[in-house]
Amino acid sequence: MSLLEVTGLSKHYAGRPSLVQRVTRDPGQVVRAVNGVSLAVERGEVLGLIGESGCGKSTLGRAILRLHEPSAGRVTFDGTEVTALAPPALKAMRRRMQIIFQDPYASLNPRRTVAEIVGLPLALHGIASGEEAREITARVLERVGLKAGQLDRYPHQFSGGQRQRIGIARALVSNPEFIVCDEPVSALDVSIQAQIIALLLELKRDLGLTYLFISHDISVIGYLSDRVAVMYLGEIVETGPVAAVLDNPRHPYTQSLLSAVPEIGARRDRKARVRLQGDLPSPLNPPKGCKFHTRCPLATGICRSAAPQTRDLGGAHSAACHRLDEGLSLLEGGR
Amino acid sequence: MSLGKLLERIVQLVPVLLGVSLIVFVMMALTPGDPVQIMVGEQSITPAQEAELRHSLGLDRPMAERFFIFLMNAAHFDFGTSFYHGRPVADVIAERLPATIELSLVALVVALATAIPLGVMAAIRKNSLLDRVATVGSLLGVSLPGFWFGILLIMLFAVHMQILPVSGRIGYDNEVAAVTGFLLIDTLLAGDIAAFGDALRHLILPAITLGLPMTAILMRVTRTSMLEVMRQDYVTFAEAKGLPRRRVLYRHALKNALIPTVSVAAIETGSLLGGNMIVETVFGWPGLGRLVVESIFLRNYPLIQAAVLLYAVTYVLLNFIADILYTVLNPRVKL
Amino acid sequence: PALVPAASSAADLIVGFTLDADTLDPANHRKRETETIIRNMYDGLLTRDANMLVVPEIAESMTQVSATEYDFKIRPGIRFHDGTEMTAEDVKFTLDRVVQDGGMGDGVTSPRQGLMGPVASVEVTAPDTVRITLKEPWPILPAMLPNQQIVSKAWVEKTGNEGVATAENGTGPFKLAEWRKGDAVILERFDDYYGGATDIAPVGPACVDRVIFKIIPESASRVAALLAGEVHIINELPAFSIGQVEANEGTQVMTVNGTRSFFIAMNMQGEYFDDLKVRQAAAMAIDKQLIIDKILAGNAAPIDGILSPDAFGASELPHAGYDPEKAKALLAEAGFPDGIDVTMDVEGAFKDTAEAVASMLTKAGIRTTVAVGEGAQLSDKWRTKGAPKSGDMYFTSWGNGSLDPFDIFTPTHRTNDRGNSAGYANPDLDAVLDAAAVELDVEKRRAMYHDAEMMINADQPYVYLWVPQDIYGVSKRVTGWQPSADSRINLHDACLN
Amino acid sequence: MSVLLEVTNLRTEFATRAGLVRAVDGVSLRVARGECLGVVGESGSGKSVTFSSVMGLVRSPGRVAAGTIHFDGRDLRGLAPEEMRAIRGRDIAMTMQDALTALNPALTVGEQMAEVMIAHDDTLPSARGARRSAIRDRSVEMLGLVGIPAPETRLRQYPHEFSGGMRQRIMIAIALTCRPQLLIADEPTTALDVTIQAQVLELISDIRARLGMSVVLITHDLGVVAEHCDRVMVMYAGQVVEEGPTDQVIGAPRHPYTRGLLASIPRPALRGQPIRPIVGQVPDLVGLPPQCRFHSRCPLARQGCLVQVPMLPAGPGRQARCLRLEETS
Amino acid sequence: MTDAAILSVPQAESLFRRNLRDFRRNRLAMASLIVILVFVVMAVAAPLIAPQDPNETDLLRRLQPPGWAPGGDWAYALGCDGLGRDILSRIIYGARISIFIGLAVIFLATGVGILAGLAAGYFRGWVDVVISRVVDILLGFPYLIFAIGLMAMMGPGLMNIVLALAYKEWVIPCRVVRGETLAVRELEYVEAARALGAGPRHIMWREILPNILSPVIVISTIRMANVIILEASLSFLGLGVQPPTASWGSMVSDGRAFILEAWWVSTFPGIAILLLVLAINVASQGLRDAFDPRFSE
Ligand SMILES: Nc1ncnc2c1ncn2[C@@H]1O[C@H](COP(=O)(O)OP(=O)(O)OP(=O)(O)O)[C@@H](O)[C@H]1O
Ligand SMILES: Nc1ncnc2c1ncn2[C@@H]1O[C@H](COP(=O)(O)OP(=O)(O)OP(=O)(O)O)[C@@H](O)[C@H]1O
Ligand SMILES: [Mg+2]
Ligand SMILES: [Mg+2]
Repeated sequence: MSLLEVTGLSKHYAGRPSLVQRVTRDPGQVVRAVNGVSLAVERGEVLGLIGESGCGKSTLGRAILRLHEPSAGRVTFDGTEVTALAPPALKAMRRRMQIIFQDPYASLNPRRTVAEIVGLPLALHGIASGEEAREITARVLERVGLKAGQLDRYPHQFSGGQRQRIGIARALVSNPEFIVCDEPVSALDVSIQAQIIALLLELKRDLGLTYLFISHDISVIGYLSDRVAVMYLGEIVETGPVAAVLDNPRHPYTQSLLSAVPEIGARRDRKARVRLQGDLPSPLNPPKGCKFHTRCPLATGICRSAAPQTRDLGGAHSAACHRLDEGLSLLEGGR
Repeated sequence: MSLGKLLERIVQLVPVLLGVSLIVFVMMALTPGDPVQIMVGEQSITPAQEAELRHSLGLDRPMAERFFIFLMNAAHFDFGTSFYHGRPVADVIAERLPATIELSLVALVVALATAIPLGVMAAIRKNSLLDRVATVGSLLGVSLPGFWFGILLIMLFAVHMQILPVSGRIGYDNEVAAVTGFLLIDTLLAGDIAAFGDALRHLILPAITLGLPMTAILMRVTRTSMLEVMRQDYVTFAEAKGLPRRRVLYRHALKNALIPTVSVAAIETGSLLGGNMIVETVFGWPGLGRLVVESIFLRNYPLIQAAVLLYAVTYVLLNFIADILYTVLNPRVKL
Repeated sequence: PALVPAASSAADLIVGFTLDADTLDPANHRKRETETIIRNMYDGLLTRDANMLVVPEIAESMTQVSATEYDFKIRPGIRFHDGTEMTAEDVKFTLDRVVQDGGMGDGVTSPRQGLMGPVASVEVTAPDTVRITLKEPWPILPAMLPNQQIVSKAWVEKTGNEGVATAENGTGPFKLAEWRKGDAVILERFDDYYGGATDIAPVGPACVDRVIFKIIPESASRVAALLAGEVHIINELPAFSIGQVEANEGTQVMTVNGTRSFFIAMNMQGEYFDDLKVRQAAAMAIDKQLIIDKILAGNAAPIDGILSPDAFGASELPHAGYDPEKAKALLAEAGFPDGIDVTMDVEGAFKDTAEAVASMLTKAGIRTTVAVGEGAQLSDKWRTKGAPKSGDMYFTSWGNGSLDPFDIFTPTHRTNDRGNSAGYANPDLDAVLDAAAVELDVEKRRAMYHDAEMMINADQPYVYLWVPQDIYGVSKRVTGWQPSADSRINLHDACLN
Repeated sequence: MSVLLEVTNLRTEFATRAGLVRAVDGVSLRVARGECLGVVGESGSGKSVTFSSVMGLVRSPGRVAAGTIHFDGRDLRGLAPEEMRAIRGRDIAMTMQDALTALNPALTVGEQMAEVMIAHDDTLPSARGARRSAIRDRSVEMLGLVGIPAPETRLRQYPHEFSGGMRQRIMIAIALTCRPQLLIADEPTTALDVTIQAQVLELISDIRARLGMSVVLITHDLGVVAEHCDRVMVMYAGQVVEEGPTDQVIGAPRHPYTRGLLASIPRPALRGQPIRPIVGQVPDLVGLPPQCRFHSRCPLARQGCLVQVPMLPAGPGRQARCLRLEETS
Repeated sequence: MTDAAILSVPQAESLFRRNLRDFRRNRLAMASLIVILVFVVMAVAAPLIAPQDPNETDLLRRLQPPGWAPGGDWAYALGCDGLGRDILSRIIYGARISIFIGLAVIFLATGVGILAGLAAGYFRGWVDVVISRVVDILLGFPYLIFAIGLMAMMGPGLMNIVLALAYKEWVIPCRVVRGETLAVRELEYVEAARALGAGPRHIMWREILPNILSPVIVISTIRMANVIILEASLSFLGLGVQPPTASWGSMVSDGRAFILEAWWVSTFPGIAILLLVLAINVASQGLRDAFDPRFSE
């Protein structure tokens, strides 16, 4: 059994309906941030989640942890249905499931010292207090590449990368089993990023951690994930073992994503590139049919009218596209 | 602003008005002091005559019945007859209301017009002489009560310099047809510039006196939030665009900094309406505040009840206006 | 600085006045200030001169027909401001409106009904004669009649009560030009005025073109307006401002003996003041003259009974004199050698004086705490009409506009009466007061009140303090005007240079 | 190529509670006309502060303590605030690191675009109507240029109504409105997803080519530098440690820090192999002794490294701040 | 992994001490603190300091001008009031009442306001609706009616004054706190705390409150002046401090009648209020700056 199982998870944000809307039962505007997502993460595995900004990656991560109450669907963690837990049990569960945030600026309380921020779970869960807590906190700080001497500093005294390490330390301090890493390295520069990745891998190995690793950096995902899920507009469009997806992307969106990655040693004019038109459509008003059809170079009539089913491509690789077979060679065909 | 939200506001007003009415009734019931005895005062009256008077004022009915009658009539905007004026309360209040509103609005304008630039300047030159003088001055404004400043201003401008009148709303040679009840508007409607000037001269001292404590508070709030906003990235970016300093300060920083100022102003304006009794007394200003206070001491129940409802409606209205202003200042907020 | 009146023409006489009129309906108010304003537009059957002498006004003459019947002959040729002629029917209508239950129509009874005492009926007995019939003898009817002003029957019936409240149609020297509610009442001369009371010279239309009652509730602002030349007469000039007004070259101070007696009620049902010695001690502990000199700037007359020295029936009384040592001795005699601790209730407006009194009492062993309270609550507490009282002392006052003892003596001293805050009960006194109320023989009546004053002076249910003068600040440009003890401001004869 | 921007020995300090932070310590750099200079380096290495100093935007408690900044022949440090204002936004434009907070939430995008033109463009017609339509046309053109669909309606919207990538592009559009000679793009693609990142970077490159503009591209993504920049400058702890043509620096890094940086880039190809990050961390910038700042993390460090190290030539057009250059060639 | 042996964990207390040191370096704030201390000492040691008996009336000295003015007497340095009592001594004794009332009301009101505002802003929903409507009712209701009613129910007494004033005051911090809470609760660090298992109490107190405190402090310290003055209007109704006890507010308001003739009666106690409020304002601002990490300079 997988450590984490997500079935049909949806998260819809509704604006607060006005009185008239409530009387007329008009739901008002709804953002369908996550729409019927199913996935599983095995213990000790890293599932990489990639996708465009605003496609719902963070929302999915938060819905899994019930930081945002899911609108529909089920999340099961280690046999316990998280979506059914009452508050006290949920609190206990939070020692086991943690999150590292995307924004190193907003995710640290500017009025609290590093010691308070990182030591918070210790106090909350009664793990340690006083000098002992400081000691533990200091250790974790050292572990993420900060100094014990910085315990009493405030977040604003650190650069963005250093702040992110504080956030990581905070997630690590309660010894969780599962961590949602919401772009934890995207604000870090390369040398630190490597340290963090090495650290996360080391922690995974030492502590048997499991990650849902959200990133838009395909190199990072490719380096540390076991499996990859590609998300577009609230839905998973392609999943599979990392090698299969990266080397043999089947969904046109995945293909364009991969071709956009800047690479050392590959000069811009030498590289084949699938250029997408425009931006992500608004989740307030998602396109009918295949959600990618507005930007897809291969879109045809069927794409505009019917949502594609997820198709198994063998080897645990699956994708949701009407034109899987034609799209095979988009990269070559585009050049 | 949708119709729905407007309706919702109006519906929300109902419990407030009910609560306010109920509290007035309960307060009046609990508070000793008999309107008839106060009205008769020291003059001779036989018990029969007294009972007759009580009956004619409707005071011989039980409290609950009076409350019910009041509610029923208030629903038709009938607030009964004032014990002292021999006329409908609504008329008596309506005669005084424009003066109060006019004074309060001008005071508000005076307060905003001085508080905002002062607050901005104090924030820009934090700890400068100007900042300190403004701080001390603003605290002076709240430390000494209205009558102190009022009399001081009268002695200075009316008695010694004789350039402004001591009291009243307009001179007695100016006859103005009442259209709106706001003299500044009515004189202009009548095209009588001299009368307009005269009305304005009468307004200056009371408006300054009334606006002073509010100026003090608004200045502090503006200064504080201005300091906060000046640290924001978008202010730096505006600087990076090479915009004129004035534009950076007033368009970029101030517009955001005004958000708390507006909400505090809304709260304080409520107290302007209710709390200008002293200013009305000192300047012989024919406003509602004086009338209501007199009525309270005289236990003129119908007038008190109507006035209290009026205050509540005004207050909610002001907050509504503040909310609209909010959306102008802060487009992220939707009504 | 030069005193230039701001924004008003030379012939405007402006009065800086404490309170606006509540209404202009002569039958529908209970406030002196309202009456002061109304009285310049409306005349009464009778009026008072500056010395409080009651003289005929609209009435040509008054005849007492019997103990309970009075005839009033109406002066001919008096016109209302709307030009119609005033008749005896108007007089009857006016008085009926006040006297009868529901007399104002719509089941509304005039709040002034009580001022007309036991009036039974008003009849027109001849085209120019009105007869007032009383249920029982009431000697003060003439003294009370100046308080009722004659309205036009036709006009009142036409405009209705609400109309009468905001407009006027009187027979007085001024007619209403504009009422800016809360701000000013602007009156202009009524050129067809019949001239007013013949006993008060000069007779004829008013002197000034316009009279403006400008409402300035704050004393300091009223004084400032006078000093600035914005107003010409101000009422309720605070005693401590006298110097300032006198020092100013264009203004002067005018005073008139007031009609309000100040006193301290001592709760005779309480634990200390049931003892005469304690009450006497309190009276001796207070240096009235010092307070009058210092706080009231000398503008008050000390009293030893309830009556003002100017009131009917007032007479020389023995006075306790200021003697704190004797006060202490009396306390000791009463069984309180260590003094007593008491509380004195007072309204905020008189806190200052009450504190001065309290500190004097304290020095004499009656350790007094001043408790400031709101007027309505205090009168609920102290004017209990016989119900048990809580509290020790009550610093208060009682007005006596008519200067007739009936109005002040009975309510404050008769057993269980409205204003008997001391809880004083003396059947002998009650008998004297009841008899005096209906006694028609002036001299007998005067003697009865003298007896009554002697009784209360001996029993000392109250510490009688003083009757302050009414103080006015007046521009020296005003001539022909004098303050009046009933605190009316009659501007008929006032002129402005 | 002529030099557009030349900075020598720039030192910018922040007075903090902990002491004086030398955020930028002796940085020298040149940007030629039409060139794209990549600036990479550790977080907190002083990339942003260096260019804030160039823009004259260092705010209290910071101050530019020493150095010269010459732009197009003018000494920027000697300019009066008003003169500097005239240069900012017109001749040198900057986009900020965080697009989400850099646009004013209370003003429409149109207004935020128009104000730059009003502030700097003397060629705008003076008649009100004509002026307004000229401004609008130019705003529409700029938004179109950065690929925002339906620019006319978008102008009336507020920043929160745009996606992050769009905001980043709007910020670039604002920066480019006055056709500056130099664009300083401070991490324009951080937090952007790759397809948008590619769009934005290509946009900058396109415009650079079209306008002959110089660009300083601050980034921590060496891949971005490799694809877009002519020259690269690597910063570490407030100093420039290596500088030269991109291909050479990335192909054959000479400074141990640059080498470490390249070695620590995760690549899918290296799956399963341990990554080799540079050990240790950036030194605290407070009270640093005048010696090689990388020595505590440097695999080549010796006792002799504990001295102040100048920039040394490291090949044609290249310099590096290391005493062990011979060991890295 | 780093070797544990080289871990040197600094002592936690140093933080507070550093903040304190920063505060001490702020000279203006220190001066204010000294002014506050002087006032407090004045209040505590009033009998030792006051030159005269504050309640000793002497009508012969009624409205005697201050020492330097003609007719003044330096034994009564700031002049005398309407009953000839020494104003300076009354200011000194009045400090006891006024400082107590000012501080007690502000602390109570701010405390209640913060609790209610946090609850309304954080929980939203019906909690917000109820609290907001109550605030609306109270703000839209003329205070005088309440004061008279409270007087009838509670009578005089120091604690009752505090309650009566706090009743009116709490709504203002409440409104401010609610508004700010609504904004801050959406920030990621709040979410982070929730993710760590923090309950509402922790989030409200530790995460949100410290970040919204500064506008509350500014408003509260200013309103303190108002509270001290308002006390006088209550005493006029019989709810406040009863005579002859001196309080600054009632001294200011007693002087109202004489303001033209004897300006000193209400002006000097007004200046005392000003000084106290100014000092508290500057000190609290200094305190806030010293303890606000972002203000570090
Ligand atoms: N609290 C919220 N209320 C309403 N809409 C929301 C809320 N949070 C997120 N959304 C919307 O849900 C969608 C998905 O957002 P989410 O933050 O999950 O995207 P993401 O994939 O993490 O993007 P990024 O890469 O930019 O972090 C977006 O359209 C966003 O606007
Ligand atoms: N306002 C400030 N107060 C104190 N120190 C500051 C301030 N701003 C910047 N610093 C310090 O200056 C140094 C350089 O910061 P800078 O922002 O230039 O780094 P950066 O290279 O842009 O990093 P990043 O990649 O994280 O943006 C950092 O060590 C930082 O701590
Ligand atoms: Mg996200
Ligand atoms: Mg930076």
